[in-house]
Amino acid sequence: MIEIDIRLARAGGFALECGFAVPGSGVTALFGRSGAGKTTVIQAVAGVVRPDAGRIAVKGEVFFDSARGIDVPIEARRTGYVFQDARLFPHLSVESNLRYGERRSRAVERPVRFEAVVELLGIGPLLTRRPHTLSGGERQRVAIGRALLAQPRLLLMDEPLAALDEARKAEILPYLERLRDETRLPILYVSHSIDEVLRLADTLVALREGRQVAAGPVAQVMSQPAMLPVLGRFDLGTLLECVVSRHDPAYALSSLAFAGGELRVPQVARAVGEKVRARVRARDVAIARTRPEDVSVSNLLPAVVEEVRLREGPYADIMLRVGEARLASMVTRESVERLALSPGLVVWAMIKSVAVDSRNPEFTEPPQRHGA
Amino acid sequence: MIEIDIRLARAGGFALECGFAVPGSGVTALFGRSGAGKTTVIQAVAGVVRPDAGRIAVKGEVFFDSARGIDVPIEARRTGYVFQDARLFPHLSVESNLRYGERRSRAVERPVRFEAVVELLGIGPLLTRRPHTLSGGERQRVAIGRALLAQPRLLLMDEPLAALDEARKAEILPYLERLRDETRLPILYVSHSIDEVLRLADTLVALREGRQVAAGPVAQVMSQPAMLPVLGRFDLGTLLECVVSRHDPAYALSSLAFAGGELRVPQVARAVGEKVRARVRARDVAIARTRPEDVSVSNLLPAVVEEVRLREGPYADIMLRVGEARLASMVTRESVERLALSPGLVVWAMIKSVAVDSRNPEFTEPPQRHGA
Amino acid sequence: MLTPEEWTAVALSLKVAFWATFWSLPLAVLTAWVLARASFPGKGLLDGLVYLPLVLPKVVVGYLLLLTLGARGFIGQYLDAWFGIKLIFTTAGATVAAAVVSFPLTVNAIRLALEAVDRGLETAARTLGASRLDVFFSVTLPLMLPGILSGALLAIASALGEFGATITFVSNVEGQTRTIPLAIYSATHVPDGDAMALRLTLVSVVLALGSLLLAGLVDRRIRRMIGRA
Amino acid sequence: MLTPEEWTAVALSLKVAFWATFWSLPLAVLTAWVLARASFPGKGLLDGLVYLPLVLPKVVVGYLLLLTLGARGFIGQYLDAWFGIKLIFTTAGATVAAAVVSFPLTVNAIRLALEAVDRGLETAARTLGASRLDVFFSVTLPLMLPGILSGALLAIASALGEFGATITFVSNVEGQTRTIPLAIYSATHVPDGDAMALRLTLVSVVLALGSLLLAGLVDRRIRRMIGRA
Amino acid sequence: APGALSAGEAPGDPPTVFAAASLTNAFQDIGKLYQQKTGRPVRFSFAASSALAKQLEAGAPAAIFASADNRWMDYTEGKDLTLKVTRVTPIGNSLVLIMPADAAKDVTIDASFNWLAFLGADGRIATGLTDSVPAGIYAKAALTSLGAWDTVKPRIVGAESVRAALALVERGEAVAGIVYSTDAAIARNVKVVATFPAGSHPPVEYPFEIVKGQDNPATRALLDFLTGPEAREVYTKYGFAVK
Ligand SMILES: Nc1ncnc2c1ncn2[C@@H]1O[C@H](COP(=O)(O)OP(=O)(O)OP(=O)(O)O)[C@@H](O)[C@H]1O
Ligand SMILES: Nc1ncnc2c1ncn2[C@@H]1O[C@H](COP(=O)(O)OP(=O)(O)OP(=O)(O)O)[C@@H](O)[C@H]1O
Ligand SMILES: [Mg+2]
Ligand SMILES: [Mg+2]
Repeated sequence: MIEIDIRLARAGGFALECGFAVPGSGVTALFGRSGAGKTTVIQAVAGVVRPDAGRIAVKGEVFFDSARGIDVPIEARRTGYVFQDARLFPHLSVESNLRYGERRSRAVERPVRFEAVVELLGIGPLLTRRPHTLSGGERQRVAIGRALLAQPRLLLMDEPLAALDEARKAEILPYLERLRDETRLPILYVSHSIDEVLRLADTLVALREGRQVAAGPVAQVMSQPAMLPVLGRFDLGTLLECVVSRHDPAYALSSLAFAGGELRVPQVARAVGEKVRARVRARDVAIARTRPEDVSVSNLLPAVVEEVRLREGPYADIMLRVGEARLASMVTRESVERLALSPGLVVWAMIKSVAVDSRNPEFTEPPQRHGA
Repeated sequence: MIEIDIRLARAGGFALECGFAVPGSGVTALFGRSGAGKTTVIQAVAGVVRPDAGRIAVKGEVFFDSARGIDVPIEARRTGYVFQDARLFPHLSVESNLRYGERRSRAVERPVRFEAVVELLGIGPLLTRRPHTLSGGERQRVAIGRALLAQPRLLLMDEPLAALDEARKAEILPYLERLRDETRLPILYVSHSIDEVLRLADTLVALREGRQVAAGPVAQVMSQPAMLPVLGRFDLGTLLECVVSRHDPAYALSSLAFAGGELRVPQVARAVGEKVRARVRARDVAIARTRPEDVSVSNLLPAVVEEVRLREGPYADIMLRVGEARLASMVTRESVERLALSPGLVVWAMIKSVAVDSRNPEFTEPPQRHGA
Repeated sequence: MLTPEEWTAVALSLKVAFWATFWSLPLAVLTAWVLARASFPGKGLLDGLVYLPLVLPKVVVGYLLLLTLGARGFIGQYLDAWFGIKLIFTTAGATVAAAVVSFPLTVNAIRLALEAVDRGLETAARTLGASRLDVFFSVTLPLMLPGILSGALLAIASALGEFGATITFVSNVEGQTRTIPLAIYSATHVPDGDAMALRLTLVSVVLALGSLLLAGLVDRRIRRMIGRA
Repeated sequence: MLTPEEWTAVALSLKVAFWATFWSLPLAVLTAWVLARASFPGKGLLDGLVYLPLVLPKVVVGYLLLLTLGARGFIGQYLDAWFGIKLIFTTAGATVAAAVVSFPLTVNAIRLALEAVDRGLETAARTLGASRLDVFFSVTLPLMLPGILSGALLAIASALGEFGATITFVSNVEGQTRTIPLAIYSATHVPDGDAMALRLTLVSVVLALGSLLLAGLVDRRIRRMIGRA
Repeated sequence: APGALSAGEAPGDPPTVFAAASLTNAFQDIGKLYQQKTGRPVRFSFAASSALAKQLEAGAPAAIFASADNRWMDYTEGKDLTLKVTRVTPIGNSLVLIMPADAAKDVTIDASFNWLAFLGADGRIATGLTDSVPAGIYAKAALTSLGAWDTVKPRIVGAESVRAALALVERGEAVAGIVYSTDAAIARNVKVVATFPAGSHPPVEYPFEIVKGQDNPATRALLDFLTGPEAREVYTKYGFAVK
């Protein structure tokens, strides 16, 4: 359990006030616009800034408690902090940078291996170089490696992937997922990218101008109306809790059962019967009045229109009920009229693509809330 | 015309060699993985690093020419450089940072207005603050404003939007587009995000380990096979040159005519008859054997299958011919079998969403190639 | 508390220390810049020359000043003939002596500060259209301010304590060149001078602490200004 | 070239300058750190105390050393009684005098370097599990090296040139405390000593240039090491 | 400061007397008497005779040079800086052996005096630098003529000035000191335990001369006053041997 309940005012007028408790393993995403206070929260957990009041505890260990006068020194917290700016030591080679935290960790507790990290981050050829000769992305990769090798009991990542290309991101994310799952390392993750958040996070804390807008399991938070101003319109979607029901190796597809039926998705690395989470973006859901025949779209589900919300601009939000589940769809207003969509209408939902997250299902249990 | 033809070797073994000529207005994207040499190219244009040999000329003015011994000093080049790290002056307030370059520009040539930039970047409340009190994203916004206000004759942007949230990005991009169109300011733009590149760029230069993989108009480069290892699979798509044919204000939609018919898209801010460019991602194109009736998908176009490429994993690439135009589609292998897709088959292309770029069409003319 | 004679010495010391620092500072900044940033043949020599007044006994420095800037000195004679500037016996001469002795300290402090300035910021300024000179004044110099302040403080302190070069160069003339250290020297040659020596020593201490206090205040303000607080 | 007596003075000067710097450097680093980073009541006083040897005439500094560290001094008597350490009239005493006089310069140089160290890097080191002390030795100190070198150079230079405090505290005992400046001083006080004074001055100059050259080499190597070249 | 640079020796300025530091107190008193009597002020510069001589050589515009020993006066004369014809030697000094008051025991210095027994196991004897400070030079001469130089030499500590040597004896850091009787007279906590025989060293003399180019009635008057009866009284008061 990671419990954070802090207040902090900065010169310049910014005030942070947030309180949440998230599971002590898995990934918690801090999400919010530029200047919302994400870095400030991370800094408070690391001990780099001291809150005016409040309490911070990670897995039962109290890092900070203004009431009891506790303020554990930074180095004793062992939070592997990946800074927004890489902060590599200029006087050390890349290798010595990587080893810096490793040397200072207890030898018996080294689940993260040097070779594995170097291999993963593709920094082998850079080991003898000095930080000032690295490119922006190379620097950030070394910083990630350095934090991992410090064998932290908590990982704090402040937009660690922003400077990386898509391909590199796609390589690092699964490693972080594996780390999260295998070492049960809790991760506090700051990101602007809702895709990254949804892919990685179990728990989501949304900040807006220093205030906590929402906090809780990703699926739950994403459907809260308070999130609308935080998320961009195109990022709206639905999260479906599913169980792997079948694999189809010939086509490299898997079937997932959920409350509204079954989804065909690219093969997932989970055994049949395991829980997974699927995300369907509203813009990827089209609606048909009659069942379209012979279309390439694999997922066609019978649905009932529950609500039609016309918006400014060309779009409308349609809420569909698919079996027991709800599904959001985004279509043009023109289509609403053409298809005469209205609540109660029976339609077909065409789901063009599905993002599946093979997270360890035990992390999806709702955490207890605490504080504000 | 921006002509770049340079060679440069760095200590640690990295060697850059690239030569391209791109139009003297519009946006040229430098695309490539971390460490590919993008920043190095930008630095050479700014005069921050000196190539070992070669030539750099912008709009006929030679910045560097090793053969003729020309090396124009940095400040005389007037390249508004937005650094990968913001590099704000710590001793100046945000406002003074913004004014720094403005003061040093000729008063008669100030198309970029202070108030407009402040408004656009949402940095009004920060004007009296010191850089060290800003968040990462705030810092980057100020850096962008500072470069713009220097009234540059060329804008160099090194991953300027990586630290910004989607909403902020969505606000700044159109402004950069407007700037590009109104002031005819050429922009060299480094980015990892193919979406950003496609949205902004007219011309694309792809780098890979210091070598130039491809250079030319975006549409042309994107379809080159050499680009496959540079682009991720999900980012494949088709660019269509269109002409605005009709506006439909009631639904906030516009119609675009292209070689293969007409597309319905969210309203574009261009007059009827003007050229625009539309991008259709392969994953947004579904295929139907018979015309689906009553579906929310607005764009249904008759097409002929030209080519079917099965790939590893669940997917297949389908090349369609729509009238005179070609359109890429990505479907599952299962769908290929189910629909028995094969070259020559007459089908319907269902285009769920279209990204339209309202670029000034005259920039799309192919630039003359030069050098390597 | 202090006798008029002592007040004269204190006032003179302050005057000498202030003007010595005032005049040598710009040159020190320039020298530090050249040593830190430029590279040219003979730079090592310049470097050595700058540190010379530190490494030589002050009496020798004073003697060398006498040889060059005295009324018969090979520069001094022209100073007098052409500009009417007389240094020997004068407060101006004491100021020169103090400036020369404190110069290496000032240069060194400023140079360290200069080397700590992030050159990336200077590059950024140039891309914004600032010439090298402009960059120096608008970016480098402000960022060096704490170092310059520190250099000025050292200069003032060492000017306040300067004895050997002054007495050798411009002698020990009351009201003109008899600064606190010279007055202390004289006091030790007078019966009952011990009390006077002690008093003047205390004045020195107070002056030192005062200027440090002042420097601390200014320093904090500067650091806040340049965002390093 | 030099008389044996002069060689003795040169050797002694080098010995004194080296040991004075060697012993005072760690204390100077500590003091600089305390002044730059710690905050406690009475810090202003410590600050003042550190700069005092600079602001006082060196002869007064020597006299104060005599009062405190002389065989009858209120600390010196115990040094002798308890540890058998005799400072007065000995090379050890000359070393102490040189160290005290150069201390403010060393501290100042190191302090400037310390203040230029990016505290973000120190924070980063602590998040990686390094204690404050560990951070100091593994991050702060290496990044300060150019400043420490510069401080050491100043210390050596000023120790080579130190005269007033040395002669007042430990006087001139041949082979024990007679450093180059004392020899020069004597030479300038003999009507025909100019030649000797000049020779010794040249030796000083050579020593100064030599140590600067050496420092320059080391400095460049350090800077390359810490990636600031 | 423009002010700082323009200060100089204007025609109306009082005459400057260059005087050895050991004359400080006597000359200051005499200067006051002179001003009382004539209404004309005098300016003094007190420093080591050597420094003053070098300054004269460099063109310092002084009127009178009062040296603490003949060597530097000979030096300025030799360089044609001061006027030999104006030389006067109104005062001298004697060389004495002093000890801290609390440890003082009277002794007699002659060729048979046992210096080592007097100084004890590791006792030191303080004086001026034996090759540059006049008192030290005289001490060396005296010890040499007494045949004690070689034995005493390792025990000698040479101070930068007689005053500094005095301080070492006052503080008890040195067992004894060799200084001028005038210095011993103004010091507290020290006692003169013996006077060096007059013949053991060259006479300690303070020659005064007028600086070349300054030989005018006003300077002459001042020099006369410095050797006149009022001055002699002051010299006596400070322990100088008036000739
Ligand atoms: N000063 C230098 N000395 C030696 N090698 C350098 C130096 N600067 C950069 N390099 C190397 O040159 C290569 C290209 O660097 P560059 O900064 O241009 O990459 P980039 O494409 O901008 O990457 P990124 O997206 O990570 O910022 C990298 O491999 C980098 O390690
Ligand atoms: N040292 C400081 N003094 C005053 N205000 C500060 C300081 N540091 C940050 N702030 C302000 O606090 C607010 C939150 O900053 P924070 O760095 O936590 O934002 P963020 O959510 O990480 O933003 P970004 O995504 O842009 O990095 C911002 O408005 C910022 O200007
Ligand atoms: Mg942040
Ligand atoms: Mg880069």
